Amino acid sequence: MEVLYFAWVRERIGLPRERVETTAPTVMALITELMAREERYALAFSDLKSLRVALDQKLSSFDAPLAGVREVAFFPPMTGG
Amino acid sequence: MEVLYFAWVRERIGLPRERVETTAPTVMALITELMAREERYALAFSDLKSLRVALDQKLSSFDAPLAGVREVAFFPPMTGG
Amino acid sequence: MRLSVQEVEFDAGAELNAFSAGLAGAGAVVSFTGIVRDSDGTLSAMEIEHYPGMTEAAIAAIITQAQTRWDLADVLVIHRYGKLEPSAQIMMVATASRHRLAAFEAAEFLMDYLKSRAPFWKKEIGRDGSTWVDAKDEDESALKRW
Amino acid sequence: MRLSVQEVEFDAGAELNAFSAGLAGAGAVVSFTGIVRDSDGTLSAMEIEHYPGMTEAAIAAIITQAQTRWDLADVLVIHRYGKLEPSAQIMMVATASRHRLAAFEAAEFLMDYLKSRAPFWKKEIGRDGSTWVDAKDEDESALKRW
Repeated sequence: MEVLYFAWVRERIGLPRERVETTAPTVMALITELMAREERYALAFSDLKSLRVALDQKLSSFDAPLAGVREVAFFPPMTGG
Repeated sequence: MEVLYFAWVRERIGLPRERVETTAPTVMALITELMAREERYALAFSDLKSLRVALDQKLSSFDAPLAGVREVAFFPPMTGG
Repeated sequence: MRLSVQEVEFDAGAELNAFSAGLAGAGAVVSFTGIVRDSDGTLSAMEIEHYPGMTEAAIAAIITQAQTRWDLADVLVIHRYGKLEPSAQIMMVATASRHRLAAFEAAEFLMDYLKSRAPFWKKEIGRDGSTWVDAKDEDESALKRW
Repeated sequence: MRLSVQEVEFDAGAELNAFSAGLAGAGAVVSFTGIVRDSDGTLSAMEIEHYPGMTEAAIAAIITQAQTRWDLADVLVIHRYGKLEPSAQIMMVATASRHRLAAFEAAEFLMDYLKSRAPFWKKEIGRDGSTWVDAKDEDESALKRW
């Protein structure tokens, strides 16, 4: 599964994207796995209220299942326009 | 006093403007004088709900006094924009 | 502020660019362009009559009201009169402000007031004669929201 | 419909004219241009990050929503990414409809959704470092009116 990071999430983790091998059933389970890896991940995901997730480029929620998903993206609330 | 007519008021009366000598104290009194003149005036002023008046180029009301006014204009509700 | 009541066509894009070029501190520019619409394919022209002198004063007063109400970096109003073909541009307003809400609201306010409080009268010239456009109740009631 | 997510500058006036030239039956065109605002004179640039692929899909979905809700003759959305100088244009929307209310509402709807639902992130690069622009509560609550 491709995991993408944008804006300050990308900066805190230090990567724009990476390939993650996981059997996490939900977004929340994936976050928990990532947070356990290293301090920089723990920091990036420490405040979930200021995070959004997209599954295969569609906005989704933390309890969404990951079955069949190829691309997960984490980012702060959007500030376009 | 200069009296101006616009849009269908102008068309019904057949003039864009005319000089009127009057001692009418209010717009309403002026309208009554004009209506008494000729059929075309009576027709133009027959439905006051669909008429507006400006005194010296400011929107006003039919009961407004005419003292000191140099220019009176009659026209239908505006349709700009 | 730029206010023009004119017979000749204007270039909305060039006006928008000139308006935007002169701004300082604005984050939002809203423009509105009104176009002669041929609803049912029978319109040959739109004739716009106006009240020279009062027109400019009325529009200037409407602009002043908008400037009092919203923090505007600049305002533009162009309104034509005379004979206009279908698809011709009738008028344009532009507003600039720090934030989008003020720019949108001020542009809508200007449009609502220009519609019912600036001395213009539209006549539709069709193949089978011509008719003065009636003021709509909804245009009068649109003023109540401000 | 025209949708462009691009790094290069655009000419808002030329875009407005091209948009208006292609319309049939529209009486009202509304445009919005967003500009990099240097609030306190310390901004050296605005960096806009985006999510290629998702950005285009998200904007297209927002446009479809607007077209479902209002009777629109046409819609234009241009949004830039990359490094923008103060006073540069960030983005533009335009809407065309028979009546002014629909054109205004649709443009405001597009702006409200682009602000909070299209994957762009703004970073202000100042003389003393850089900061990601925080999403505002008011931007999220602006969506509730639709």
